[in-house]
Amino acid sequence: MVVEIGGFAVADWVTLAPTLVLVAASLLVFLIDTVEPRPGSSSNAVLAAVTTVGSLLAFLVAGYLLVVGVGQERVTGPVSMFNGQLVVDGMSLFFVVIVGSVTALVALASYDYLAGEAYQAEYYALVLLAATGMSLMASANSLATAFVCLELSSLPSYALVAFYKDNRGSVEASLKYFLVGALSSSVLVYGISLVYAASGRLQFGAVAEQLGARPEFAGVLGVGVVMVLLGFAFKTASVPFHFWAPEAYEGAPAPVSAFLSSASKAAGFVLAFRLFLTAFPEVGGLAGGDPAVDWVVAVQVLAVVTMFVGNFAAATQEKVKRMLAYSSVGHAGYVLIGLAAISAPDSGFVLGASMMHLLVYGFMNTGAFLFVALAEQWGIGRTFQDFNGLSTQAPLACAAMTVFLFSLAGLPIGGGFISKLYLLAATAKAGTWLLGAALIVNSALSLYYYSRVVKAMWFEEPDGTVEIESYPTSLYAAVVIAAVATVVLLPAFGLLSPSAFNAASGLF
Amino acid sequence: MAGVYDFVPAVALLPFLAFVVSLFAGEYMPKRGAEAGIIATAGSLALSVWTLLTVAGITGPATSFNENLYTWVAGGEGAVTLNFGILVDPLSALMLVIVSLIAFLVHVFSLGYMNDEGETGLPRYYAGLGLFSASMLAFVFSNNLLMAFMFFELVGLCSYLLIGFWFREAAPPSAAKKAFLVTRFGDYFFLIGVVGVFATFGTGLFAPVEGAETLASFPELAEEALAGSAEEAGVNTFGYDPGTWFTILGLLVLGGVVGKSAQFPLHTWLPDAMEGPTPVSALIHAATMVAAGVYLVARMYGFYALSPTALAVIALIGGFTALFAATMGVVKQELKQVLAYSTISQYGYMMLALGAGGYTAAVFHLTTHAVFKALLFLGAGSVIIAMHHEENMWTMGGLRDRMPVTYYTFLSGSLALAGIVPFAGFWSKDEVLFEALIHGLGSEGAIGTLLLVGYAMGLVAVFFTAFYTFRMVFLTFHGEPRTDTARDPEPVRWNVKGPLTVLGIGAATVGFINMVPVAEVTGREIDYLHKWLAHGDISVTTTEHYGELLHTFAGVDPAELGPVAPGAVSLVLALAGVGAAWKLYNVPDPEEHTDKLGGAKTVLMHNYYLDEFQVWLATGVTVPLARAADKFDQGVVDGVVNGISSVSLFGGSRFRRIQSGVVTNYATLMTLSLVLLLVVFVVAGGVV
Amino acid sequence: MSNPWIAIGALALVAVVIPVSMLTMSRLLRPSVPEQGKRAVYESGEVPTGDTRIRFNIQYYMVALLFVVFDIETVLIFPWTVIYRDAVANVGLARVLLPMLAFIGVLVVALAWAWRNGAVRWVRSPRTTAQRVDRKS
Amino acid sequence: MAILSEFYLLLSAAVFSIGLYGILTRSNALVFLMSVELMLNAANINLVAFSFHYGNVTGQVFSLFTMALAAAEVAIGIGIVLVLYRNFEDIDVTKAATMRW
Repeated sequence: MVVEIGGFAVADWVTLAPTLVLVAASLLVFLIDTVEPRPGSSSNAVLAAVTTVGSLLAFLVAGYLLVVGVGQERVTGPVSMFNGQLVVDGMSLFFVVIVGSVTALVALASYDYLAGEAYQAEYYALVLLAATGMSLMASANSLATAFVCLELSSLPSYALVAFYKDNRGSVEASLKYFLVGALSSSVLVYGISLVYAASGRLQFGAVAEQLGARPEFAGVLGVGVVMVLLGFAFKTASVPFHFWAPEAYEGAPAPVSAFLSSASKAAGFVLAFRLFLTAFPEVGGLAGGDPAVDWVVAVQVLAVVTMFVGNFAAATQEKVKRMLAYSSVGHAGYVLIGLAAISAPDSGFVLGASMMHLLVYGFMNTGAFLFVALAEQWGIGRTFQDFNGLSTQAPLACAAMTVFLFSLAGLPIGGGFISKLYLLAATAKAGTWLLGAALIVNSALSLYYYSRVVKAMWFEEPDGTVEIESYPTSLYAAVVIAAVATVVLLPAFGLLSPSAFNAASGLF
Repeated sequence: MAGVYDFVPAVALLPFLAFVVSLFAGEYMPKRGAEAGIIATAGSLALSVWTLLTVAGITGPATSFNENLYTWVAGGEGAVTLNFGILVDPLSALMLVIVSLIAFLVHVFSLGYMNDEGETGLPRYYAGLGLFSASMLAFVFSNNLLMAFMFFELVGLCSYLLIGFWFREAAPPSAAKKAFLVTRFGDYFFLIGVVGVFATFGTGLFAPVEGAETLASFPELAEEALAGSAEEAGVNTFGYDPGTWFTILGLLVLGGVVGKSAQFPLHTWLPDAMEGPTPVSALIHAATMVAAGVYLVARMYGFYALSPTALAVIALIGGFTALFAATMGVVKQELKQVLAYSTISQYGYMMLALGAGGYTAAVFHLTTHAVFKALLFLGAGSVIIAMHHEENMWTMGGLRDRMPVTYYTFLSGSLALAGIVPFAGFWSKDEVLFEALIHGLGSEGAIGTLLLVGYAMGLVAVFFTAFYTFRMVFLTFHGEPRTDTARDPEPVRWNVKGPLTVLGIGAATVGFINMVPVAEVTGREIDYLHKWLAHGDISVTTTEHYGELLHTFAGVDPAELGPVAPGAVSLVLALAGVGAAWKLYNVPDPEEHTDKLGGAKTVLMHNYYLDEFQVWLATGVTVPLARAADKFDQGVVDGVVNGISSVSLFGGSRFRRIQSGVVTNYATLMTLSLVLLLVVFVVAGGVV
Repeated sequence: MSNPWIAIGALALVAVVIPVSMLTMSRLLRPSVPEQGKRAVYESGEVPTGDTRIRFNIQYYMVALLFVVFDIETVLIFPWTVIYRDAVANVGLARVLLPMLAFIGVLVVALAWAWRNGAVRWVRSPRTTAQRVDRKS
Repeated sequence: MAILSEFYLLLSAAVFSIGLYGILTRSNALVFLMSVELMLNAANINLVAFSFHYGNVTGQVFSLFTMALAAAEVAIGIGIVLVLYRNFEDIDVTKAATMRW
C-alpha cells in the first residue's frame, strides 16, 4: 500500500498523480465556469491556461515518475492498487506522457482556434475529461475499469466532435462517430461479458490464470476475444471499425481531430497491449503450444488490411484533412505490428517499437492537424489546391508542416524515420515478412500523398486570392513546438527508446 | 589520438555550416551566400587533402581511422545499437578529396552561372549546394550502413531540392519529383537491406572498430559465417543457407545503388534531372549523388565479394547499362542530354568493374570520371551561358574560335571521356575492360561467361562513347555558326574559366596515377593507385583482402594476360568512333545539306546522297537500335513505373468507395467483418 | 427421462396456440364493416384535436438528463450502502467514507455548474408565451 | 433446479442479435439508440447470469457500471440527435451523408 517515489514513502494512489492532476484541472475549469458562467475573453485565457498547464503538469509528473523508476522493474515493480483494478508501471506512465503532451499542444492551439466561440469552458472541460479517461486507460488492469475508462474518453469525444453544433459537417461527423462508437462499445461490452462467462474474472491477470492454456469454454471465449479485439479496433481507428475516423476527423474542429487521432489512438493501443498481453497470452499461444484462440493471426490480418485501406484511400483524397484522417488509419495499422509481431523472440523490442512510434506520432500527427487548424483559421479552404503557394505567406508554418509530413512518411527528417525502421526491424525479428512488406509498400505510397501537400505548399503558384491576415500566436507556438519535438526526436530517440523497451518488457 | 582525424567531422560540418549560413543570412551577403559555400568547401578540401596525406603516410606513418563518435540509439537488451562513426581509409580519403574538390569548383563556377546571370533565390541555391556537399561528405566517411543510409537519403532529398530549383517552370518540379521518387523506389529495397543486415549481423559496421572491445564488421561476420557455421559467428540467417541469404541482402542493398547510380532500369530520372541548374548537374554527376551508389558498393565490397551471384548481377547490370545508355546518347540533340546518357554509361563501366572484381579499376574510373565529367558539365554550362540558355546543339557550331578556353578544356574532357590516350579516361576505362576480361577468362563456370558478356558489351560501348562524344564536340564547336547567338556568344568570366582550366588540366593528367599498361611495358612501378588501395591499416578494406575473398568465396580469379593488347583494342575502337564522328559532323555545316534538300542543285543533291549514305552506313544499325532502346525506356520502363502508380491510385479510389457516407452501411460492414472474423478464427479455427 | 422443460414447452405451445386460434376464429366469423369512426383517435370521449404525435418541449430533455445524473448516482451508491456497515467494521471509517465523498463531490461540482449555467431554469420562449395568450382569449 | 448457464447465453445472444438487427434495418436515430441499449443489456444478462454461476459479484457490479454508462451514452446520443434534427430537419441517420469517400 506504500510505495517510494524518489526517496519518499507515499500511498500507492499517489502514483496516479498525473491522472489526478487532469481530474483536478477539469474540476477547476468547471468551477471557474460556475463562478462566471458567461465568460468574457479574459476568462477564456484563464480556461486555456488552466487546461494547458494542467495537461503539461500531468506530462511532467508522468515523465518524472518514469525517470525515477516508479512502477518499473528497477525500483519497485508495477504498483497495483484497488485490488489490481488499476496498475501503474512503465507502460502506463509512458502513455500518460504521450497523452499529456498531446493534450497540452491541443489546448495551447485551441486558445486561438476557439477565439470568439461560445461554450469554451465546456470545450476545455471535455478535453480534460477525455484526457483523464485516456490516461486512466493506460493504467486500467481489469475489464471493468478498461470499459469505464474507454467510455470516459469516448463520451466527451462525441460531444467535442459536435462542438460546432450549427455546422452540418461537425454534427454529421459526431453522429457517425457516436453511432459507430455505440455499436462498437456494445460489441466490446458483449465481448467482455463472454470473456467473463468463460473465466469468471474481470481482472486481467486473474483472467489469464483462470483460463490457462486450455480454457473450458473455448468457443465462448473465442467469440469474446474477437469481439473485444474489434471493440479496440474502434478506439484505435483500425479496420474494420475505422469507418467513423475519416468523417469524424474531417468534420471535427481541427484541434479535436488532432486530439482524437493522436491521444485517443494511443490510449486505445495501450489498453489493447495490456489486455491482450496480460489476459490472453496463453490462449493466444504466446507461452508456447497451440493457441486456443489465435488472436495473433487475427491482429496480423487486421494490421495488413488497416495499412492498405488507410493508405490507399488516403492516396486519392482531395481534402488535406481527410487525407490526414485516412493516413491516421494507416498508422494504426503500423502500430498494430506491435501486437501482430509479438511472437518474435524479443517481444519487448517489438512492443517498444510500437510505443515509440506512437510517441513520435503523437507529435507529428498532432502538428499536422494543428497546421490544418491554422489553415482553417486563415479560411483558405480544404483541398490540396487551396494550399498552393502557401509557403510564400507562411514559410515557418509550411516548414513545420513539411517536417510533419516527411516524418509521417518515414523520411529521416524526424523521429518517424527511426520508429518506422524499428517497426520494420520488429517484423524482421518476428519473421512476419508479409507485415514488413505491407509496411514498406504503404510507406512508399504514403510518400506520394504526403508530398502532394509539400508540393502544393512550396512548388505551386499561389492563386493570389487569399491573403493571410493574422498569425495566431498560440496556434503557431503549438505547431512550432510540435515540429521541434518531431525533429529533436530523431537524435534524441536513443534517450527515450530504452524506457519504452523496458516498459514493454515489463508486460511479459 | 589527436591529429587530423579529429577534424574529419569538420569536412562535412563546414559545408553544413555554409548551408545554415546561406539559408538564414544569404540574403544579406553580397554574393547571396556563395561566399559561405566557397570558404566552407575550400576548408573541406584542405582538410581532405591533409587527411589524404596522413593516410598516405606522407606526413607521418600511414594510418587509418575508424571510431564511433556518437551513440545514437542505444538499444535495450538484445536490441541493436546504432552509432555515428567515422571510417577513414585509403578509399574514403580519396573520395573525400574528389568530392570536396568538385564541390569547391562547382561553388566557384556557380558565381558565373548563377550570380552573373542574375538568378533569384540564390540563398536557397547555395544552401542546397552546401547541404548536398555536406551530406555526400558525411556519407563518404560513414562507418556503418545505417548512417550511410541516412546520408544517402539526405543526398536524395538535396538533389530533389536542387533539381527543382527553378520550381516556377513546368519541367523542373516534375523532374525533381521523378528523381526523388525513382531513387526512393530503389531506396526502399536498400532500407529492407539495411534492416536485413542489422537483423542478420546485429551490426552495420563496414570495418571493425578497435577499442576496449573490438566490434566486428558485418562483412567479416559474413565471411566467418560462410567459412564456418552461422551460429558460431552469431549470425541469424533466418533459416536460409548463408550464401543465399547474403546474396539476397546484397541484392537488396544493390536496389538503392541502382536507383542512385542511375543504372538500368532505374536510370530514367537522370536525363530528366538535366532540368536543374548546370552546376548542380555537374555536382550530381561527377561527385555526389550518382557517385554515391557506386561508392557504396565499393565501401561494402568485402560483402559483395562473398557472393558470385551478386557480382555477376552487378557486372551484367553495369555492362548492359554502359552499352544501352551509350547508344541512346547518339541520337540526343541537347548538349546536356548527351552528357546525361554518358554519365549513365560511365557508371555502368564502374559497376562492370566492381562486378568483375576490378575494385581498383572501379575506384580509378570513379576518380577520373569525376574530374572529366565535372569538366564537361561546367564546359557545357559555359556554352549555355554563351548561348543564352539554348541547349540544342544544332543551333550552335563554330564556337571554337569564339571561346577558346572553353573549347580546349572541353576537348580535353571529351578526349578523356572518349578514352583517347593519354587522357585520363583512357587509362581508367582501359583498366575496367581489362579487369573484366581477365577475370572473365580466369574464372570458372557461369560467372566467367557472364563477365565476358559484360566485357563484350562494355567494349562495344567504347565505340559509341567516342562517337557521341565527338559528335557533340563537332556540332558544338566546329563548323560554321548556325545561329546568330552562336555567331556572337556572350563572353564568360574568370569564375567560369578558372574551374574549367583546373579540371581541364586534371582531365589530361589524372590518369597518370595508375598507368597499368605503361607500368607493364616499362617495368616501372607507377601504378600508384593499385598500391594505394592494396594496403592500409584496416586490413579488411584492402584490395589484397578483397582478392582473397574473390578467390575463396566467389571463384573469381584473374587470367594471365598482358594489359597492352586489350588496351590497344579499346583504343582502336575509340579512335574508330572519333573517326566516324569526324566524317559525319566535322564539316562546315553538317545540317545544311539536308536543309537545302528542296531546291538543291545536282551537285548538292549528290552531296546530300553521299551524306545520307554515310549517315545510313554509320548509323544504320545505331539509330534503330538507339530508337528501340529509347522506346523501350519510355514505353516499358516508364510504363511499368506509371502502371504501378496508376494501379495504386485505382485501388485507392476503390477503397475509398467503401466509405459510402451512410452510417447504416458502416454498421452493416462492421457486422459482416465481425461475422467473418468469428467464422474464420473461432469456427474454422477449431475452437468450437 | 422426465425433463422439466417438456412441461414448460407444452405450456408455451398452448399459450401461443390459444390466442392465435381465437384471433383466427373471430376473423373468420365476424362481419367486416369499415367505418370512419372506428379509426378515429379515442380521447376520452372528447373530439380529438391535432396529431397523436405531439412534440414535447426541449427543456424536458434537460430534466431527463439531470434525472440520469441522479439515477446513476443512486445506482452506484446502492451497493456501497449495502456493505457500508461491514466495511466500516473491517477497514475503518475513513477508507469507506472518503472515496464516496469524493465521488459525490465530483457530482456536486457538476450539478453546481449545470445549475449555474441554467440547466434547471425553465425558459419561456416568446412563441410559447404567445400561444398561451392565444388559448386564453 | 437451476437453469443451465448455456440458456442464458442463448438468451443474451438472441437479445444481442435483435439489437443488431434493429441497427442494421432502421434508419431512425432513436431506434438506433434503443437497439444499442438492447445490445448492452444482452451483455448485462451474461454478466449477471455468470456472476451467479461463478458465485462472485464481480459481474453484477460491472453490470451496474454498464447500465450507468449506457445511460450516459444515451444522454450524449440524444444531445447529438437534437443537433442533428436542428441541422438536417430529420433524425434519419442515412440522410446525414454529405461526407464520404
